[in-house]
Amino acid sequence: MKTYISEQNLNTLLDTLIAEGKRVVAPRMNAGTPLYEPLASADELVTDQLPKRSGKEAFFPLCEDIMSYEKEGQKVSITDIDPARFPETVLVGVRSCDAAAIPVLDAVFSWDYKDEFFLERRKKTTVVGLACTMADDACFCTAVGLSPAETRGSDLFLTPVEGGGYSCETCSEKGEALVKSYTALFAEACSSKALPLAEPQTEKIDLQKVKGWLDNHFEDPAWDSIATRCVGCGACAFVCPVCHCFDIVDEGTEKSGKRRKNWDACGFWKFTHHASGHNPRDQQPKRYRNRIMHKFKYYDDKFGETLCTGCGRCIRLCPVGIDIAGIVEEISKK
Amino acid sequence: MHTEKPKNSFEPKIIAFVCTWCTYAGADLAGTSRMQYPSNVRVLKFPCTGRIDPVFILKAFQQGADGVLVSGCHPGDCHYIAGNFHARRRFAAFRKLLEFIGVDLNRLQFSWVSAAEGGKWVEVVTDLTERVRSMGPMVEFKELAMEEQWSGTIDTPELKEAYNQI
Amino acid sequence: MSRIGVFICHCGENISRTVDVARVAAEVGKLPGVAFSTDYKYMCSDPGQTLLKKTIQDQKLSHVVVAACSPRMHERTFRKAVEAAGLNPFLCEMANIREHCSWVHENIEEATVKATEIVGMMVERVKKNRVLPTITVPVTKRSLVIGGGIAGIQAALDIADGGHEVILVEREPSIGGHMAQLSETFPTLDCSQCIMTPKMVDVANHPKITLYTYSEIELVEGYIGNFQITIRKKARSVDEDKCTGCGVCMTKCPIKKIPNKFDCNLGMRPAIYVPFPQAVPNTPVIDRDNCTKFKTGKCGLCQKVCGPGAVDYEQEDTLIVEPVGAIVVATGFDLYTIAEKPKGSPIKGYGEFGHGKIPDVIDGMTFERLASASGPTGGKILRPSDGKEPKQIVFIQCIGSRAREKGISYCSKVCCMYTAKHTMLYHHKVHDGQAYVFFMDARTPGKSYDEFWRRSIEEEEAVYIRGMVSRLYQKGKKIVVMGSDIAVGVQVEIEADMVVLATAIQPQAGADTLAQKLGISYDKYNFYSEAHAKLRPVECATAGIYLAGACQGPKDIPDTVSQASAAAAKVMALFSKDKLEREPIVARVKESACVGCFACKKVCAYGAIEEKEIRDRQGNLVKVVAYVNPGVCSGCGTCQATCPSKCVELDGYTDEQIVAMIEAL
Amino acid sequence: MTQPIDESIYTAVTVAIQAEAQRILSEGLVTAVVGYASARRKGSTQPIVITDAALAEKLIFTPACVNNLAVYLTKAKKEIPKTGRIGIVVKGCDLKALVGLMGESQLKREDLYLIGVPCIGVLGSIIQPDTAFTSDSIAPKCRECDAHLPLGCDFVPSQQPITPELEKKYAAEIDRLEAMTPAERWAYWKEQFSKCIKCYACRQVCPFCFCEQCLCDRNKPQMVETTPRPAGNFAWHIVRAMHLTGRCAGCAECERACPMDIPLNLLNRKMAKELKDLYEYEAGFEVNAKGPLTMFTEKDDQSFIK
Repeated sequence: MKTYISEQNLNTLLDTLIAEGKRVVAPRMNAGTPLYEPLASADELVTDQLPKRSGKEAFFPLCEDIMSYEKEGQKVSITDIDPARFPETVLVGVRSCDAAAIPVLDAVFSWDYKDEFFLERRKKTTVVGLACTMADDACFCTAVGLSPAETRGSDLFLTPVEGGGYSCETCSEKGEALVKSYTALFAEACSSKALPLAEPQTEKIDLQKVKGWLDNHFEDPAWDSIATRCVGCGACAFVCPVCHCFDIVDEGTEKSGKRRKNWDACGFWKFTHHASGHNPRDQQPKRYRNRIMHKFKYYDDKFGETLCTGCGRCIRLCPVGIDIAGIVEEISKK
Repeated sequence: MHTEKPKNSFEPKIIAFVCTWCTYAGADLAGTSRMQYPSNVRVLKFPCTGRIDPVFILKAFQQGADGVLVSGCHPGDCHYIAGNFHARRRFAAFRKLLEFIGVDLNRLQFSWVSAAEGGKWVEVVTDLTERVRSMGPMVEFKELAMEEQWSGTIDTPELKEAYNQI
Repeated sequence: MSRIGVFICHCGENISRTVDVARVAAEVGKLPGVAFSTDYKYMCSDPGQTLLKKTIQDQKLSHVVVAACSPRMHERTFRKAVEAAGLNPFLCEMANIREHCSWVHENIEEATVKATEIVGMMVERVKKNRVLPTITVPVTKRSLVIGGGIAGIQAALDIADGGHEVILVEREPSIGGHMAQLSETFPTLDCSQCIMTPKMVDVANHPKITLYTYSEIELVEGYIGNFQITIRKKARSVDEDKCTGCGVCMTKCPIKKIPNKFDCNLGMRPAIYVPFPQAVPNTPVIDRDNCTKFKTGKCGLCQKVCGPGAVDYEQEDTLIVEPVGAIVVATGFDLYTIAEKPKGSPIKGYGEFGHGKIPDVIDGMTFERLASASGPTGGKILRPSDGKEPKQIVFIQCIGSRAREKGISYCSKVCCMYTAKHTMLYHHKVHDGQAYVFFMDARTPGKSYDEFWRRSIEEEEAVYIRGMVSRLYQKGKKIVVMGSDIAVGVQVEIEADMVVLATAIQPQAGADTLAQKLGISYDKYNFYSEAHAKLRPVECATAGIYLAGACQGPKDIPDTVSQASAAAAKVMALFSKDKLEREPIVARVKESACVGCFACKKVCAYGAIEEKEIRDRQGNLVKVVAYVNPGVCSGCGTCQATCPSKCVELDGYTDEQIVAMIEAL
Repeated sequence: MTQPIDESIYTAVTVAIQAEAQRILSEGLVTAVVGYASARRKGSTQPIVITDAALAEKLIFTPACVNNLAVYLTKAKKEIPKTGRIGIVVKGCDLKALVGLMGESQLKREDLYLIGVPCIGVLGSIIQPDTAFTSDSIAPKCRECDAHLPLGCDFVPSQQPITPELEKKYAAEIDRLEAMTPAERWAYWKEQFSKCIKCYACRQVCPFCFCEQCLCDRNKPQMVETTPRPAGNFAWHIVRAMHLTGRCAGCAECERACPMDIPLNLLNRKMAKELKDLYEYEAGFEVNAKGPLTMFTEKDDQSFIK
């Protein structure tokens, strides 16, 4: 069912949700940087810039407590986190590439182990997607089989239309429920034409061919030339909408502390560093190879799709100009 | 004799990093001379101010110190020849950094207190304690310790309560 | 989990009067890891220590905290007790709840809370304490003495008389140093050579002393108790074993007119020579720069006349390695070169006083040679220019010394006294002569010193003029000295026959190079630095190296001899044990994490940090890392605070221990 | 007002770099040359390691050549061949890092062949590499550059860099922050650090962060919280700035690499300014046996010690 919401009504919707105590997370500017963050009011909403981090942290926080401990004498007591405390959230203005990442993460966190933290947050979040009207030469969603109008992952999907406002498409029960609750703010039908969508310039990549090459080239001299320049930071993984590795650390004092889960990145030297001192991925190209392998082979092996939505963030933000789209494209031509 | 302090009045937590040869001995002298000073200070003994890492000062603030004192031998008196000279440069730089980050330097004191200066120890500790008391608690680091990135925040009344207590 | 025992001491009532010790014991008993806590009247008493030892065994304690007085008071006591009970002493810590708590607070509640926190802090600390074995370092009971002047000679004789071997190294062909050049010595006017030469002979004959003259220190490796010294024995061109010291070579040498440095260039010597007749060893050396044989290949006369066949033109420098356990540095002084500004030195020189240009302007040491009975004039005071006796002589003090604008701010200490002595020697030898002294003030502290100075004025008729010389120039055969007498406030002009400048004492040239080899520090004038100006004036900061004489600062002979004997006593104290035992509070490098930036080495005041190569099994160099020599490290921990990755750690004060204490607060 | 900056000399510089790299590789003077090559996106560049003289023509220099390649020569990045002498393309600011690394025993001059770049500046950001080079897009560090022509290199193309006078942004920003109250400064940094995700791009691109084991990765004890919470973020950035004090020569790679736009170089510049005021020390001009925090004089300022 397609409906319409004006910009003003969208703002009213968001302000109403905020007033009702819901957490509204949407692109806003934080000290000059566009990021998905909770809005204090709808005025903060920014729709003309792609946030520098993806929306994944609404479900998979940068860092979260998973338990706390206290010690007294020879006793240790542990307190679990109550997931009921997770706030109801509406994630608004999520670009297609970021929204499409959400089902990809769902698969991982509800696979052999059901991650109650992720799943509870996921359950409590409604995703309002946004069709993408701008692209640069780092964008490559179309190359990995998605599009600027991809509705996957969204509960409600907004497409900007001529003359302002958005045409709305409900994609799930959650989306429908949202529209129903605030039905007065939505017009029944949308007559305006959608604004022209973004047109990423990257050609479609034959991902099966890429996987085929990766299947047989764990050892290959190409890895050196691809990744010698990698300096081993975690920027690519942390801005990625689908990277989902995490580390668990205990922080606190002898008397009390917290066990925390936070993002990790396979580019880090410490990622596979064993307690023994041995590191199976002892050189940066081996670590970068894992990034490509995981995205275009291992994930596919397990879940039948690619662990990349073509948002292009890692290309834009890599300090040393590593270009994953270019690398995959080259592999596909081998 | 025991004057009652008003209830709930703020008692600052002062951490002192001192060298064992001069300032620790100076504090011992204050004790053997039965001088009196506020009980807020907790002393950590180091062989030399040269051993004191700026990170310890940071850690002290993070762990809830409202004021930090670093004290060692007067220049030329270092038991280890030059440890205090190295410390002097290190802290000259570090305090500028903390100031630039937004730490009020009135909470961070550097002193030379020799083994003979029990009186000076009392004076330094008393002054710092009273100064910090009048400034109120060091809320900045305490707030930080309780804050989460927005995505990891859990809304619990207990946490809010604790946060407001700072 | 650890099983920590906490013992709270009442110290009679010293602690318990203001600290509720029972409450403290109860509170800390709840801390994680604490297995036992109690309070007791006197922990340091015998029953207290017995309680401690018994509880360690009964409760199988892993760590101990004694909350009592300052660790500066009783840490040793309790660590010994803990050791007696079978625990490593470094698993015991003291919490200071007396000096830092009960004695300085009156409010019982406040003091009790504070005491609880102090003990809690030490409980967290002790959990992170590690077993530390006492460090033992073997001691090689031989010592090296560098410099064969009076300081080196005295130190060498004292150590050798104490029964230990001494290696004495002297740069010149003979020992004796500056003292051998002096005529008489203040304040008793003993003949210097009369008291010096017997000591030189003692050195040569001492069974425990190995003497290397005409030799220099090439390389110093190792550390206290275990130094390896490489000595360069320069080619003497005369075989010391064969030479009988008959002196025929010197009389036959056709080159005779080489200025003798020992006589301040006033006398002449041949190309094969001993610097002075009483030289030890009495073995000549060939001055290869001036010898015809070495310059042209012709001559060879000395070899022909040498009965024992000791002259050897082929001789080369040899390197000798000597293991020693201690080093005494006694390299002495040199006089300020006043003629011009030395290159690269902050010192500005005294070109205006004509030294080096006007032949009859001489320095104090030259005057000593003129006055010496064994000197070039046979003890007659004669002008270098024409050999006539000077009837008017002017002495000027503080040349270089105490002249900040000229680059030296210190007092050379001996000049006032030796100038007074010079006026006396002059008066004894030139009865009708008149001595004038320009001085700023007379510094004469020392036994019988002031009396000596006054005698030069009152009995020996020297005229002292308080003031400095402004100008000095040659006028015919006279030297006109213009100055001011500030006591009277008049300008003074003296037509002198000779001028003697009391020039400043400076360290020997190359003192800095030697210091770098030894790894000892020196001040901006290159005087060697003692470890503590008052309490450790004989030791260097670098363990196992001691100082004697003017290399540390200007000194007269009695002070020099005292310091030399003190240094010898220090060496013998070190040699009194077979092994050196040290508290194991030293730094250690985690080599796997070290990247070899050597920031630690840069800040180490003790030179305890070395560069160490790490090689793989094939012998390929993997990296160069820092290594802390536990024998040298003094445990200040400056290296650890400096190391960016904290891969050098000070045992006993590790980051873990300190952070645990901070986190306990 | 935005003014275009004339970057035309870079064409000739590129040609000269290519020729020199070709020569030193083919003559066997070096085993590899670290430089810049163009990449897929329009105007983009990447660091490249060339070992074959025939590939020297890949080397370029443009305003998008932002990286400080010195990072590839430090021990932390072990992938660069360590056998024999290595050629490296350096801007003046990069050279300062190399000089610092030599002073810290990480590199030896004789192991390097330095190809200096006569530099008029580079872009402040290469998120969109196809950006016109103007007084707006030029990197802030280039506005206060004092090393347009790197000194002491083995080879420098003969082109003379002519640079426009531009306002010094760091100095102005430091002044602005210094004029604030401590609480205002705290609020400023709190907002900035709230963006930090602990990706450690700042650390990994820094030529001076060559520790094998970063203090901030340690957990026995945990000196700095590793999690990207506000407390840990503050501690990390304070420790990072302190560890670079007296060493950082201002290549500003930390700031450029930060995906969250945190003005990290501001901290480094502030500390550099303080050390200049306190000890008349400026990093990167000569190979020093000791840095300002590994030496002292007896007369050092102690007005802050009471």
